[in-house]
Amino acid sequence: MAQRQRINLKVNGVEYEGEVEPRKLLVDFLREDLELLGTHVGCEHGVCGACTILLNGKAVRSCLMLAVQADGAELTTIEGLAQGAQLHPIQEAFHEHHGLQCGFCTPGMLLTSHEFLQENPSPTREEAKKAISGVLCRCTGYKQVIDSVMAAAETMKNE
Amino acid sequence: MPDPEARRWVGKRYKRKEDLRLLIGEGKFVDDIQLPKMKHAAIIRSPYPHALIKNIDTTQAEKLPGVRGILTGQDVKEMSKPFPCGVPIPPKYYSCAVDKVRYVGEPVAVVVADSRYIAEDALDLIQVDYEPLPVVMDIEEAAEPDAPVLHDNIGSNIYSHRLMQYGEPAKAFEEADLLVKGKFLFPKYGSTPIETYAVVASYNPVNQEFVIYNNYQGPFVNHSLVALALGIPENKMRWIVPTDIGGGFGTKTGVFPYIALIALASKKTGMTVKWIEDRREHLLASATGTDRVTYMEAAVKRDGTILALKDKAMDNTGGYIRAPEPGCAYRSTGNHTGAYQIRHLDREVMVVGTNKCLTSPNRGYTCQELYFSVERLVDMVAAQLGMDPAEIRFKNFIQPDQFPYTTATGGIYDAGNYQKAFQKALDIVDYPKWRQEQEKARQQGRYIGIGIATIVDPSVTNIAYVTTALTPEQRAKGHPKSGSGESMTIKMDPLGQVHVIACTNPQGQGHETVISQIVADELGIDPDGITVSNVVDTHDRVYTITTGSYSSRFASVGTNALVNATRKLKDKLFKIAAHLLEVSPDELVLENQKFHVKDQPEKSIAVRHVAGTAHWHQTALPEGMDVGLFASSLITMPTSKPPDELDRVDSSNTYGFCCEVIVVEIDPETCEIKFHKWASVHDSGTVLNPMILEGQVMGSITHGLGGALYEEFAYDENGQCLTASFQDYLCPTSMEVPDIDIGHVETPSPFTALGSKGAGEASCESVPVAVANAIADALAPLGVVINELPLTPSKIWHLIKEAKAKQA
Amino acid sequence: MKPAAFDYIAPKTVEEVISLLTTHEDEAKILAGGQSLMPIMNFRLGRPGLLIDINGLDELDYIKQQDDHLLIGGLTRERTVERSPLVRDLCPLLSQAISFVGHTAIRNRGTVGGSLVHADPSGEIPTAFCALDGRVKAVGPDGERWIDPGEFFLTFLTTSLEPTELLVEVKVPVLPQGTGWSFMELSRRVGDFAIIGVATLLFMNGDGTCREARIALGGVAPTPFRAEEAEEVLAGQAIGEELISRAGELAGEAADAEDDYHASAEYRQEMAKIMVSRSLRQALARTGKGN
Amino acid sequence: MQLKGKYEFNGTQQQVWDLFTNPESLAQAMPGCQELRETGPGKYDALMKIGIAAVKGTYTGKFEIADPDPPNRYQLIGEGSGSPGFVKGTTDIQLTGSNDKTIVTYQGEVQVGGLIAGVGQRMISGIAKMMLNQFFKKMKKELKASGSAGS
Repeated sequence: MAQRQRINLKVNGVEYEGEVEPRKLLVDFLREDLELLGTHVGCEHGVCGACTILLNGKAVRSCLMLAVQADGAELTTIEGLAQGAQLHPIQEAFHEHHGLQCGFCTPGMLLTSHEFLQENPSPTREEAKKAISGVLCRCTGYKQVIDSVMAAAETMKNE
Repeated sequence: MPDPEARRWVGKRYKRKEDLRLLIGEGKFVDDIQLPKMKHAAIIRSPYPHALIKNIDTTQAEKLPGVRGILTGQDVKEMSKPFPCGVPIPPKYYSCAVDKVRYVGEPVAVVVADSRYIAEDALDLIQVDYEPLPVVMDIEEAAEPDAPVLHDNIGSNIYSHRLMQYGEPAKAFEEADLLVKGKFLFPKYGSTPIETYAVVASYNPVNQEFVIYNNYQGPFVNHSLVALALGIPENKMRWIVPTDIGGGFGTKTGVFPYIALIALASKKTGMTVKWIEDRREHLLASATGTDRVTYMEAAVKRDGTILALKDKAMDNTGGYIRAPEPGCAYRSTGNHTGAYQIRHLDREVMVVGTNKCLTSPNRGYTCQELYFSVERLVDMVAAQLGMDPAEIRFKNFIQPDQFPYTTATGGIYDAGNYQKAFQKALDIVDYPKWRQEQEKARQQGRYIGIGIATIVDPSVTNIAYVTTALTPEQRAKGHPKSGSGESMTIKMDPLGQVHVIACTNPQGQGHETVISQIVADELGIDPDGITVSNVVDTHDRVYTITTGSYSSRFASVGTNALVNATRKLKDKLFKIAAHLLEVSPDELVLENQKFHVKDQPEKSIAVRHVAGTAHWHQTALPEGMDVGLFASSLITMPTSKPPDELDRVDSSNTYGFCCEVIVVEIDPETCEIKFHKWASVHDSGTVLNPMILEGQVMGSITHGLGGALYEEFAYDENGQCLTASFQDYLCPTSMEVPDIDIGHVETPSPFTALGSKGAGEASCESVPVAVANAIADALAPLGVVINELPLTPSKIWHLIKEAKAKQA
Repeated sequence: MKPAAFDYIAPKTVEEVISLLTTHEDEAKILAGGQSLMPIMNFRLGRPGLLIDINGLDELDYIKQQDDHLLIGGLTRERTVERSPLVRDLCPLLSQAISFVGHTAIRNRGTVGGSLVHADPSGEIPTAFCALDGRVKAVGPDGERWIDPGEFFLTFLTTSLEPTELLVEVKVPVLPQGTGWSFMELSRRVGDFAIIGVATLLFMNGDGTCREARIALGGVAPTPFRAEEAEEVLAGQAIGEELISRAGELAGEAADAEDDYHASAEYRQEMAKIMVSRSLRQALARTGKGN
Repeated sequence: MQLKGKYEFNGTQQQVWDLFTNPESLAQAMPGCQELRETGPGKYDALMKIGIAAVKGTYTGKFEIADPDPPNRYQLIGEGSGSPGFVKGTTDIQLTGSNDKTIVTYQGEVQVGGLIAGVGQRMISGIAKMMLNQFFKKMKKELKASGSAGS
């Protein structure tokens, strides 16, 4: 009940154990308890998409989930995309095509694109545009973000 | 200026260095800062737009376990002073409401607790008794003598009021064949960066020093203002802005009152206090652009020549006025007449207060307000003369051979070829073809419209402009202000590697990358090897009062400082090399990281040996030369002078050009808007990095589109903000942004080292009016008057309905 | 924006849920997908004393066909239903309607049952459900019951579900071959709440006339509703432009829209006419009988 | 926000007037009214528990039956506040009877402020109307219950 609850979860392949108050939002747990600061808080009501992470492979808003709900789950955050010094093809594409400016919405953009390209490896530009429409960006005007997603699709296909 | 052909890196699509931390979640934003003893603040805010605070009872909240202290308005009044502001009688603006609230969301008290969760629990336990007062929400009503007064010490709601005359407007209006006038309403809209305001403050009671991490857009003038408000020496307040800011667009200049507020919370509670603004707080009470009412009239010759403008513009800075306001009303003085040869201007400026949220610059800083009236009016003039809106613009443009061109209001336009850029935009959309399409469409009862805006985009603010808020007489009494300086430092380490120290704290504009490109060209080295540190730290950075990222300063004055510093360093390298080779510097050539004597390649010394000598063998340097290898430059733009006695001022120091040509179609049933074609052509001088420039342009187009169709801070008649969530304040998503053809014309600026100037704000100034012009053009046959934004389908539907009713 | 404190429990069976609801009636709130509830709690508009998280009830996550109906577990994610080939083939109106709900990340978490129970008058799923004459199965202390079409939505954010009941299953019909269907909406931005949403169905006779028409509107009344008079003018008719615009008129008159900041009541009223006509045209085209 | 409406009651104007000025029946009909205390002639303090979806709140408020003109009209002035925000309003209540039917019309101005106004604007006017409907429906029941009604 209201007292803290133990949770076990895997984030970016690493097992974590934590104890949380039921009301603690998942995004706050990731940032404060696990010190995974790559996931950003933008609106806390599920509109901006900056806090989007992968929950068992599915993109979700980590501001609209409680940490206790992640018990037993496998999460991927932006810290989990690159393999050491090797950027993920989606990260490479965002770098190559200037898919980010201030970088604050970028974690949400990357993970949203990641799920999208898993489901739809050869998207049309319009599909890619729709796919990222759940993440607000005030810097880029989205064109170069869409360029990046399309380029990532290309490289990932040829891998 | 080095021969552009010689440039290896400037102008190239060089990938960003910043990405390599941001892409892996290793950016450093204020919210990422964890410090010992760090507690968390939450702010209780007024639910009333205008009310007396009768009592604040914090006893229950103080008892809540985990609460470390509470700061109220009374504390703030005792611990600080009101912020200074450049108007004749500033309101008593503290970082927190003292005895009266003047807008919904105004801070009333701050709770410091072990977690943000507990702090918010405590807010629920604080009892505030308010006595509601009558509200004033309308700009024009606020200026009426019988309006409820917000600030007794001012006695009215008019913060600033000036009449200005340039040239001989009265005479011009007599000579006119035709007078065309309109009233234009620009909405309250803003920047809403995805990262909200953030402050982490700690106070050391022993040395009485504040260390404050924040995401303010520079030291700029506000570091001094906050020190004055806190009543401390400026050097006892250290501001640190980490490497990354999650977007700014002007709004983050509004962080400063919270810097003071959280600093006081730290001082009172003895804790290090972190405050991260939440989205509701941001939408209610951070800062927005000003809403503006403009009455503008043009005196026109039958051939389409615009002789003069007469206008009255009323800005609304909300419940208080604070720096950099009243800049809203004066910032665009130098470019008031836009891209046109208009020599006479009769101008009335008023800045008023209502019970709305406070203001700050918003990408384009009131040029969108200015051009919404100027460019709408130009279209109205064309319509009355039966002239094509493109033709009338060509007719009135400043000519290429007139640059540098001094405007009637004192702006010194550095360079441009407006005809060339505009023609390019018209060609991209195939303007004549769409005029024909429009004719056909009209016969089928379809609404196709073509919208045009051709505007001048000012960059690099001259701080002097704000003193035009005072009369020449008042100015003569006070201390003059002028300048737009920026600072850069470059050093070469003992092994010959280059590091640049900047203080421009960008919010995503890629300065680290562009700095590397520029230095690489100047020194003939590889940009990958150059490192840049670009954070604000008021204790260990060298900066000027104007330092920061706002008014698109970097590409102009920032690059000037950088090139200047780099050339100083290069000069020193030449001197040392020459000394070591026992020749004179002008006998040396720098090639492939080696200095050699002209025509004697064997007589050479490697750059790294020169660097090594400067550090390791200091007595080997020429007599009297400083040891080590570094150079700084702090320079201003030479045209950055105070206003003259006729209120003429070069309010910005470089001026780009931007034009939009937009083809829309309005669904006659639902009034939804579809974009058929859109060309956006820009001249921001020399292009430093086309990839980054495209990003800046697309960003400002999208921000402008938001203002045109989606974004507004809406209030009901009782002063409640209706758009305090992202469900109601609508930022464009990817789906709202149509395909846009971007074009560039490069007219290098003679005032900057590389010919470059600001670029990232232009379309935010031109798009709102261009879209409005397109919609007005589409609905012209119905006689619909378009003079407000945002143009929602519901609004357009009602406008059409009313127009049809009138026609019938 | 952090939720107020609450007790939390994540039961594993429907029975547990019911007994918890029965003992904590007033204070308890069911947490399903949370895409509406969590924002309300983060804003501290809602402060339930006990949160009953049903995300562990895997038994309620399914889509299956039973004769001429589809049975969808109350906890089935919107995205699962949207992408289900079964639903796309047999009840495409529902997949189509769901595709308008928020954005992918919202639909990945949001549930069909949750959306119905939240009963947002502009909700896409409630509007489609209304056109489909869908039924829901509720389980309460006295066992289970089916709630009939037209009896589920009472008013704004209010259903006929008892505080002690849990929605466990949603039942929608399989649409016969040749049924015309359409879901359309107007919203400020893609993914926003509908200013108006319209779901239409045309069940056809062999001779190409319309056997039965269903027209549901969302966002223009306290609940989604059926424009019955409009449906009646189409029933039994060979549908043409004239009937379509007549039906639009009648549907518009049946609407009872409110003003909000985004659109006036008058505009919504007018859009009801237009969107219903457009939706009927699309539905008719899908019957293959359109002209 | 402007609110107005019209309801027909099966009762004489006097009966309906008595009903609309009787604190007990008002308390019964007011959505979520927990208690109603008379603090002076025609002045009342109220405690209301209102829950719509997850938005549950307890509101304390006061209302007043001002310048009554029995049995024709009075002004209902009320305000209430709770954690979701505050409500203030003034409504003219007009009664026009013809034999044993009485039309009650109301016309008023309601202000909603605070949290709910900023993040809930989309549904405020609708929900306000809904609650008024509930109120008048209950009042009709009250009239029946009081057994005084003609029907």
